[in-house]
Amino acid sequence: MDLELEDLENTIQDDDDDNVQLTSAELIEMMEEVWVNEKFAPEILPHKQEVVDCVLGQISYMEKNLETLPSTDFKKGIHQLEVDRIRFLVASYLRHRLEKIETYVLHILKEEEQRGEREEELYLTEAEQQFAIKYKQDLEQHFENATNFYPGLPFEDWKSHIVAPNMNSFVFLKAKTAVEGVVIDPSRDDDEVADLTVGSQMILSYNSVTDLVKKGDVQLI
Amino acid sequence: MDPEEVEFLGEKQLVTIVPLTTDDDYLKLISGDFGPFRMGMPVKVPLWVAVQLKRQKHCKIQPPDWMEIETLEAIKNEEKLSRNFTKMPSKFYMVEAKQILGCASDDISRADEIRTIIKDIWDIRMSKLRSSIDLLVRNNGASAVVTNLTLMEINSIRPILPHTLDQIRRMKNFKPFHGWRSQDTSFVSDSRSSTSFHS
Amino acid sequence: MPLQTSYFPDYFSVDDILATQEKIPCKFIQNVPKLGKLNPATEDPDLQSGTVLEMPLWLVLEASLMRQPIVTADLPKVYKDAYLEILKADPCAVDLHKFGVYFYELGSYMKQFGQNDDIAKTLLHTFTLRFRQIMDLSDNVISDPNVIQKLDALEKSLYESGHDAKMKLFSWLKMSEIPLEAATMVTNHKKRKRVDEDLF
Amino acid sequence: MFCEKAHVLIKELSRNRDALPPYNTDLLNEINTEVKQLITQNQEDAQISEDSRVMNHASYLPTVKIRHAAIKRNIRCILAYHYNRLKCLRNMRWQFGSILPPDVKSNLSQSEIEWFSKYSSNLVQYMRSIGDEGINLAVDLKPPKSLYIEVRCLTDYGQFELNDGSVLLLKENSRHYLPRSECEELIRQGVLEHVV
Repeated sequence: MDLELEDLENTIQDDDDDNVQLTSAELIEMMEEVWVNEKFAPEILPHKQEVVDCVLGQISYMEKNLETLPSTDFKKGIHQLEVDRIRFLVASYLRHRLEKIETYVLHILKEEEQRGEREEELYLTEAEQQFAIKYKQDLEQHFENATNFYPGLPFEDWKSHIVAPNMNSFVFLKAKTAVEGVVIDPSRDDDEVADLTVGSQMILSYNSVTDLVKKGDVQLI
Repeated sequence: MDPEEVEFLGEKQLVTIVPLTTDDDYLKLISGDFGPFRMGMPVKVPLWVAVQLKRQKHCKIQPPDWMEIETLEAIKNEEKLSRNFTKMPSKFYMVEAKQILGCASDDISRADEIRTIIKDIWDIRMSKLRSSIDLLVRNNGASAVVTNLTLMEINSIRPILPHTLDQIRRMKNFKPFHGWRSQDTSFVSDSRSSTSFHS
Repeated sequence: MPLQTSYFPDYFSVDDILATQEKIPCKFIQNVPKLGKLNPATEDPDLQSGTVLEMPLWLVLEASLMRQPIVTADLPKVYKDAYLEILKADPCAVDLHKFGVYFYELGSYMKQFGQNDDIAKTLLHTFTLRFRQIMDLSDNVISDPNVIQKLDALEKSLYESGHDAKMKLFSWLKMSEIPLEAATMVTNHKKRKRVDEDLF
Repeated sequence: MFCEKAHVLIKELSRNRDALPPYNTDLLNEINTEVKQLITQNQEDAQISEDSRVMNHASYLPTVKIRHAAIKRNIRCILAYHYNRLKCLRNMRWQFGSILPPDVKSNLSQSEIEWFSKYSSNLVQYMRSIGDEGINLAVDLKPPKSLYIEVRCLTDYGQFELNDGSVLLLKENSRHYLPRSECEELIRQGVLEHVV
């Protein structure tokens, strides 16, 4: 009857932030935020592989434990449903990323390469990077097949008009920390600014808060 | 975002249940520990757990404090009188109302009346929302504070409001996606570009 | 699951290609030998300077926005003062679809032809005043197809995404559980199959 | 006028935003022919234009420029046609799975069939790499509400084995109470219908 969850390490190490200790509840909370941010940000966000891996680890640990639980226990169904809920969260998050990778493949690979050159943090996981490269190759091959009726045809116009996300898309957000002087429309000269108090919600252009989203100061909603 | 996804986020809200059986073990979910479950002793669990237990007749659900006629009438009146949006007692009031009234109306007195008032509050807020949006769009607004809106309300104006503001912005600073002008120069300087197709 | 973005044209955008296919009047200011066939009104093998023709926007853009323009563009009549006045007076009463399927998009391109910004202002004015109508329309569960027909392509896409969200909310409010559904492509596929079979 | 066939091609796309009509080989061939002609004509005239600069004759430059614009436009339409069909095909991978119904497949070009199978294996490879044991992203499309759901069978599907080893017979109009996770794919494929 006992689920032996005592053995489950209820804290997970996050080696990014100087060994911040997270409870599994906080981890799931974080996964939810990561999911919603990815859902609403027009661009692909820096990957959260550590979070995903931890969450998946929790799921398989739980599933293993569940095998030992008799199906007469009313708790078993609840545990299973929770596992399904969390799996949905992860799958949906990864699907959103794949879709952006496919849609903006050239743009994303180019930016990723530049980040590499500048030795900045990369946005794609290794597996996503591989997927993206393969996707680009297959697309190019298909285009080549479509235009090889005339050798040397200048069909590369599409590469000088790369499909890129609209960074000015409007988004809803909630401030997690107080931020002063958010420039409402960075692409224009008027310096209209907004101050965000903790918990306040706004709609504005994603461009105004790109960095704040990545830093975690604001949460897209 | 689909309403079910908003609901998904709202289902982690804690609600109080009264177990009908006793089980001294904690329910140790990945998202937290809940329990113990002692017959007749109120205990807080996530909404989605409460709904499962209620369906299996393991508990009664105690409605949240605000889910009560007088409180709701007061909220409704204030919402009617106020020009701005008032703060709702729960940021997922619609999700909680739908789920709790949906599966546990036998645990709640005057459930039908409660349902009606909540729907009234929602309708008042929606019509206010539409007027504010219209004003924002007419003023070609570039931002708006929506602090007291709940997630389901925000979601109800998505994507139409963000998309409309996107388009207003595009119309203000229209740049065709093609860089027509720059293309020309390269062409003129190389009148043979069309002859150099052969690889 | 699809990425929900508002209209933002790119190289592959079907709507941008269709919008730039709209014809606009222009005048040739250079002789263009051998291309007389562009002018259906003449047998002349060459296109003479001074010829006035209607050509698709994409070609006019290419031929006018260069150092030595081949053509100068003129405004289609719906972007001229008389029509703009109608829009300024009561934008909500106008059948915009009749003004042009891609009225806003085409109008935005018209800015390229160095006119004053009256067109731009009128487009924005029209769009923002007609917004309420589009929002209300998308909020109805059943909408009047006659009204929808009076929208331009951009308005229609806004209406559709708004209406789609409304329908989802509506069924969420109504139902205790949202059913899992067959993939839309699967149902479309089945429908088509049935249509095909009916032919025999 | 130039590019009229290309325009027809794009209108065909526009009419079928969520479907894949037969790959329009004939129309594409006609467009390809137009492009080839334009290129040939331009090569001739660009040469003359070059010579005439010296001899001060009427210039073919405007002619060449206009034809060049038409070539680019045709290519844009050809690529947009292929690109948007791929997007549709991609959605089919997510909805039908890796095996397409034969009548969908018969509407595809050889290159599209090849692309589909490459996309499919790229996707599978990616999904396998996630976590320790991989994760199937084509299921769990909606937030789960309950473990079991009631379904009605829409066709005579035959035997269906559940994870616990039990086997049941899916007959047209039969009703079953099944684990949601195990019948989600059959629902998406239109074999079962979720009864609410």
